Amino acid sequence: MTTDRSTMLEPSPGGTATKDPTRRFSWQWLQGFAVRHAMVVVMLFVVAFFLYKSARFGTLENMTTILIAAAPFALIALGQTLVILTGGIDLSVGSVIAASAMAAAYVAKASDGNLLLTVLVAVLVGLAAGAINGFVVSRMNVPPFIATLGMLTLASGVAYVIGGGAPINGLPANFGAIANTEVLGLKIPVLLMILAIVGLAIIMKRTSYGMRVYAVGGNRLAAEIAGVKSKRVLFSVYTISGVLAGVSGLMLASRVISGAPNLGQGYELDAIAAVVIGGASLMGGRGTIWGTAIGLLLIQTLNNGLDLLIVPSYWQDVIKGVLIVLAVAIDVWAAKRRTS
Amino acid sequence: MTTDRSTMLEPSPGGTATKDPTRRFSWQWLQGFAVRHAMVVVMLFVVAFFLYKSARFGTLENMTTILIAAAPFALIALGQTLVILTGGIDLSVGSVIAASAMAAAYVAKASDGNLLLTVLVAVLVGLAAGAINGFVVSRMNVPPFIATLGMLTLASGVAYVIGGGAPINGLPANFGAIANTEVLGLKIPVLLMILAIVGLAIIMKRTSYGMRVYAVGGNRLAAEIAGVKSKRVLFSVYTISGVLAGVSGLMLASRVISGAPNLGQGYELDAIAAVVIGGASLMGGRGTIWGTAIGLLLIQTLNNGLDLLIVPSYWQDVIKGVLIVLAVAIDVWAAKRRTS
Amino acid sequence: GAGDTSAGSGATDGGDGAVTVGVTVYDMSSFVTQGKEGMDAYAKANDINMLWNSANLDVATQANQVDQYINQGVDAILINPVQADSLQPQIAAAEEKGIPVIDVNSALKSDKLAGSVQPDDVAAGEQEAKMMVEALGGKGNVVILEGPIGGSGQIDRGAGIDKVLKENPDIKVLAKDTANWKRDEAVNKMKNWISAFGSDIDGVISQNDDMGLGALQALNEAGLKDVKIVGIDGIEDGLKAVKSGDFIGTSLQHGTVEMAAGLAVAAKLARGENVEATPKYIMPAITTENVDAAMKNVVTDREAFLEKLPQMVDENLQNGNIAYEGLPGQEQQ
Amino acid sequence: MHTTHTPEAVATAAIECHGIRMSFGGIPVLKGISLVLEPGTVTALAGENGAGKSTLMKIASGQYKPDEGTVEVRSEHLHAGDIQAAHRLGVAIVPQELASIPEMTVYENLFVGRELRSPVGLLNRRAMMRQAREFLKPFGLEIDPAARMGSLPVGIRQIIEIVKATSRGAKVLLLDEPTSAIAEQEVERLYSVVRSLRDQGVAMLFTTHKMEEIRAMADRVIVLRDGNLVEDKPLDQLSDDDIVEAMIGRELEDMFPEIGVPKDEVALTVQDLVIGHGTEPVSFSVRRGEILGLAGLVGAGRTELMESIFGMRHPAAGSVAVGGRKVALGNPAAAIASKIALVPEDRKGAGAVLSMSVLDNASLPRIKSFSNAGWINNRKRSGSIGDIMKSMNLKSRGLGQSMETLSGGNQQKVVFGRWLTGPVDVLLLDEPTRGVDVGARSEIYRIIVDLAEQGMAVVMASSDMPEILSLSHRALVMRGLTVAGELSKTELLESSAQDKIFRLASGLEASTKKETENNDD
Ligand SMILES: Nc1ncnc2c1ncn2[C@@H]1O[C@H](COP(=O)(O)OP(=O)(O)OP(=O)(O)O)[C@@H](O)[C@H]1O
Ligand SMILES: Nc1ncnc2c1ncn2[C@@H]1O[C@H](COP(=O)(O)OP(=O)(O)OP(=O)(O)O)[C@@H](O)[C@H]1O
Ligand SMILES: [Mg+2]
Ligand SMILES: [Mg+2]
Repeated sequence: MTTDRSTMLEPSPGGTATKDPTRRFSWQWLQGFAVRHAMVVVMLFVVAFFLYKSARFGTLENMTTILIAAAPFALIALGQTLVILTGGIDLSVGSVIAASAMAAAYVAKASDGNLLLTVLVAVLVGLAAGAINGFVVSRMNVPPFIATLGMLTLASGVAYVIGGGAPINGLPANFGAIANTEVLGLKIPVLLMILAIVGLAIIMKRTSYGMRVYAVGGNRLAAEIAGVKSKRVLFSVYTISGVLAGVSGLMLASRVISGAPNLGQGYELDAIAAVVIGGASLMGGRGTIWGTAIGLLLIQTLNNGLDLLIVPSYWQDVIKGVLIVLAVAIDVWAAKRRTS
Repeated sequence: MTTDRSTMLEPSPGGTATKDPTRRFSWQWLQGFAVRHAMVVVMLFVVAFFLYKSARFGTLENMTTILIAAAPFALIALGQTLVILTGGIDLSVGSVIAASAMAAAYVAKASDGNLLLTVLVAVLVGLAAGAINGFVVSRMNVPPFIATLGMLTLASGVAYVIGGGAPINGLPANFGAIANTEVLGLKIPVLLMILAIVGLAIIMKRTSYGMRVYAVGGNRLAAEIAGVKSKRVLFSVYTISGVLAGVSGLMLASRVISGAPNLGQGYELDAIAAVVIGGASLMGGRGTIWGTAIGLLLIQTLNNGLDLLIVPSYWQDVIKGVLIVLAVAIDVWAAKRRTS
Repeated sequence: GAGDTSAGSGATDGGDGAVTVGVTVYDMSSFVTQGKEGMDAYAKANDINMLWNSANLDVATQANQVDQYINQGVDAILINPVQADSLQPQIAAAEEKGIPVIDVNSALKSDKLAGSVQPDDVAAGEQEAKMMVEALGGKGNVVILEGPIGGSGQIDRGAGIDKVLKENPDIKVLAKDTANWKRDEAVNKMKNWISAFGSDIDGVISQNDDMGLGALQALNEAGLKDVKIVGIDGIEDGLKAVKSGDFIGTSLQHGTVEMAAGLAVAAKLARGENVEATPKYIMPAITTENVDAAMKNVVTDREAFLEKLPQMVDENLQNGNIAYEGLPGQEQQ
Repeated sequence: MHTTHTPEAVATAAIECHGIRMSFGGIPVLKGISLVLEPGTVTALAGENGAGKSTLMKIASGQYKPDEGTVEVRSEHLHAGDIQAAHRLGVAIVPQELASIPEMTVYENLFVGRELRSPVGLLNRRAMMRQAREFLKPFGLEIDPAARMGSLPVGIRQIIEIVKATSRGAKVLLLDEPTSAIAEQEVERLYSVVRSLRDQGVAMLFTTHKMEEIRAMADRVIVLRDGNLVEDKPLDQLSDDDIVEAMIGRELEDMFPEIGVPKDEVALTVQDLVIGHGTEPVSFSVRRGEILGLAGLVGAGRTELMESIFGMRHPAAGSVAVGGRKVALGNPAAAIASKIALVPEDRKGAGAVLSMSVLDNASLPRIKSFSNAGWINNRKRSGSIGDIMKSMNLKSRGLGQSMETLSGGNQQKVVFGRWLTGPVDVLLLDEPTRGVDVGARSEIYRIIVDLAEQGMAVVMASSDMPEILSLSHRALVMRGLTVAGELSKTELLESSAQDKIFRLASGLEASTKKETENNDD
């Protein structure tokens, strides 16, 4: 009970599941924001502070820097959102990133620069990892925490095995094209991030699939009595999370044109944090894609801004730790206010 | 719902909270084991395998080696068990270890070798961190995941700040005495581990405090209606977890007579894994100290045994990942069997 | 940390003689922390405005920090890489903007680098292996503690060790695995190996001092005396161990000196002065003979050392041996 | 609005509420309620679903903080919204939505917060179990106090909740629909417990939607309507119709509509279904248009039978067929596909997804029909859901309201109504009117009868005797997870019917088939 942001006595602060989805989309969108209002306000304060402190912060270059930095996180955080909505958790994304990055690098080198094949392999690695997670959770009823923790160690092991313990270097230059090409003035990762956010937001709000995800997370038994095939739903969310992690790994590797077996280490915590900052409940059933997007942006803005101000990394940790807790505390407080 | 080990309509497999506790203690103890039977069997298989594979595994020296390695994990895993029983989670233990280790090292050096002061400081650091977690969770209603994730970054930041970014070297030799002294033929950390396990097992099963922890985790509203001060209970479990992490950090630092700011990194996941392997539900209300002890032993035995067989660390990851998932899968399967 | 903010805008008004160098390091390790002291000293003495960020061992973060420096238009970028041979696109981007990029401590293979200040890790690996072979009289069983698998340190130092051990077939490697540079991991790893091999272990070749010290602790716990241990880095406790005879020796990788040299090269390139752009840092072997002197420079007599550092660094760059810090048995050439 | 508010009442009052106002999201729920309960009195709190009964009780027990108004317990001010304070002042409550701790044992549930300790300070579990047995005795429950709460049926859990509240020596006892899930026999026992507590000077306030319970227990009736206190009189000054009229603001024509004539075509066939371990197989069939009643004591297995038919649990043996076509067992989706619908007994646990909106909950089972290629057609959806919910006259702030903020009875309406947006051949109802107010109940009866008329086969498990007697064409009496006997329509109309059912249910009378061993686990 305790991790549920809305205390059991008050109606939930957000989660479109509890909102009236019959309104027009644009309105819903605004609404989704209004629900997260407190967090958006916090966000604005942070931005204002950095704008005031550093002339560089507001520049277009820096904005794009933030977005590029955010992209790989966004992908896994989005997948994570679906998983968390079902009341689960996916700890494996970090090392699935590593595995897919190494696989991609390996293939790119072997096929010297067959991008299509490279992309395909990276996605497949993610798909496989996600599917295994999904199977173990939905069919073998292993608690998600353990299932994905197992995959965390397994995938990172695989990443090392692929490179025989070493990173894969000396990759064909065109491997960098995947993440560093611009389409419509946006780097591919950024483009993917935007597509993923918008796409998933629509799916979660407007399709029966999205509704089933919320239902399974809200009350699995009730969902099954209502005819929802909860095992399938569970399987699907882990698979989606895996695929997105695969893509994320590809982007990371391509961006620095090298595959490292320790790539993405610990990313899972940041991703989950983004989701929870976004107002999702780890008990499942509550949360939104937009919330996650905000949470993500907050974390990335802090990383970037504090770097710009040349705050020593360990002071950055202290500040980030405190700020994130404060932000959520304010949001919780506001949520209570909203209900009365 | 999904992390609940029992399936929709079958009564849950275990957690002695659900068993008849009026029997004799020894019997209860056996019973606790019987409940985890499947996991114990798995454990026995693992041990048997290593015994067969390596003549050295069974030696007394090696057993003590395993216990010494297990001790610092045991302390945080036990604290974690209480937190998880309330439906929470404590991600901060890893970096609280680092913070207390650095603080202890710093004081030991400054006071050159005033052990009493050193121990005091280490414990206080843990206490403070835990109390803050407890306050933020119970009073500010911040989801435990975020509250303790914040503390994770904060405490690790503090650890670096204490050492000005560097590890603390050149400590007085007697600093090592804390962890390396033998009492009744047991190294102090091992002794502490045993005391903590037995002590907490008794507290959780035989005192009203333990019962209230289970109650708050099982249904917070119900507990409150019954007059349980749930906020206090929540506060207490995080504080306990913090103190144990503080002690754990002290032991780790003292054993190698140095303070490293990255000490204990990622320990939290292993600790939580031990608890969940032990049969606890992350939704709260179900789990036992003995279960955690078994889960812990399983992990540590794997670490030790695979090293004995000189398995490369990244293969160890793969094997451990798969084995842990399998172990739990078997336990889940057995749980179903038991109930029908 | 708000005190540092002036540096942020300093990027822009880095007027007349002053140059702004953006530095990104892989993590705040003890090596890097030492290094920062040296760099600060050198920067102060040479009117260099240093922007400092740590990537916390995440290559993507480092890429972001390089991007940020490019956006800020710094005069030079000094990278202590998270990962060898990464960041090619970022280096290229910097080069396009005419910002010289220099890597220090671990290599970024790219033809667009303006300079490179590297330690010879292979040589260091050879050096410690040789010490061990000597100490064991060319015959015996050793275990090897490695850095994080895949890190350039582990790979290069490992290569050096392997090379020497190949030449000495009577030295048998019983086991070899990573303890991730960490003491606490090394203790348990070593304890487990002691369980496996007992007193068959004659020596421990550790790729850094911390892990060596962990092994030492494990050996003490197991009551195993006269097992030879050798490390690399020359951190305080490592030097102490050499002095007390617990270590047969170590190799001094003095971050203070090496990274100050890196900053020096970066600044000189930014100022367009001519300088040897790719000097090598050859780690001096530390044994009972010169351990006291090393101890002075690294720990006990720090202030005095930092005093004379800036000048020494410039001299070293002219004379060729950038590792020179006046230890017995070190020549400037 | 008038209250019996006299000086000496204040002096002796066990609990007083003054001008309680409460609103949620701007919508007023309580518009200034004042009431006084004297020690040793039992007051019935009547009102339609959504009238504000539970909200009032939650305020009195410190769960909610009212916008305005104060609560005084034995002339001590109750710090608003402070559960612990209320508890200290001796206010105990049995919430409408059961607040049991499923992972803990029965006796732990009973004693948590006031554990019995041995002199050493350690828990004295044996003593707690002994006392637990004592507490349960008046209700005639022979359950093992060490049984896991979550493994017990709702009815039993509710009784235990009552025991928990009544055994605490509370001075003020709030019972929010304490009888919604328990059958007559247990209710009888509740009456006696309530009387003895009254004699001990406990002030009790209880809500119910059953007139006979008000008659049996209360000496005073308070009626809420739309957040206003519209009636407050001693019971003997009120007739049933007065109360009903006060509640729903209009006269209620007779409760039970005429039931139609079943068609010949068999809709549901249950063959040798074994729902327990080694229990007698169950076989019966229901024709289109027929309403089959399921009677029995708590734990008789009615719920399990329905769950087995609907695929929520795997029966040990047997088969289920709809219109002659076999239904895959253990698979709710398959059951739904073959046009079976279930309104479960445990609304909170199995019926509703509380975190979702009314609209989502109501459209979940038939979401396919409201979407093309996965895309939800919201106009169509809210259209037909809106109509259904109107026909059930649901009290809510629009279809967007979160299910968890709906009043208990209104939740039930949603869980029932959601099936009616599509074709249903077999309708399984487990305690269909549980927690539904009289007005709505008669509507639901009418709906059930209409649906039967339209050709649905209805199976209705109920602990409400009148429901069984006057609404079903046939009734099966269950006991020990199997059928103990059957009553035809004519038998049901006999005056002895009720007695016969009870005798079958409690095993006093050998069934038409051979006696089945009573269940224990
Ligand atoms: N937490 C809440 N948030 C918003 N609205 C609420 C909340 N709790 C109750 N309500 C609304 O207040 C009104 C009264 O609810 P309440 O539960 O008191 O009714 P009730 O008299 O108990 O009905 P029932 O007989 O069905 O239990 C209902 O319309 C309900 O929707
Ligand atoms: N007195 C009891 N003691 C222990 N367990 C019981 C008891 N009564 C019922 N149960 C459990 O509940 C099961 C049947 O409960 P179920 O709810 O299906 O019966 P029911 O007739 O539907 O009761 P209700 O009247 O609440 O609907 C039994 O098989 C048993 O497992
Ligand atoms: Mg109510
Ligand atoms: Mg039932």
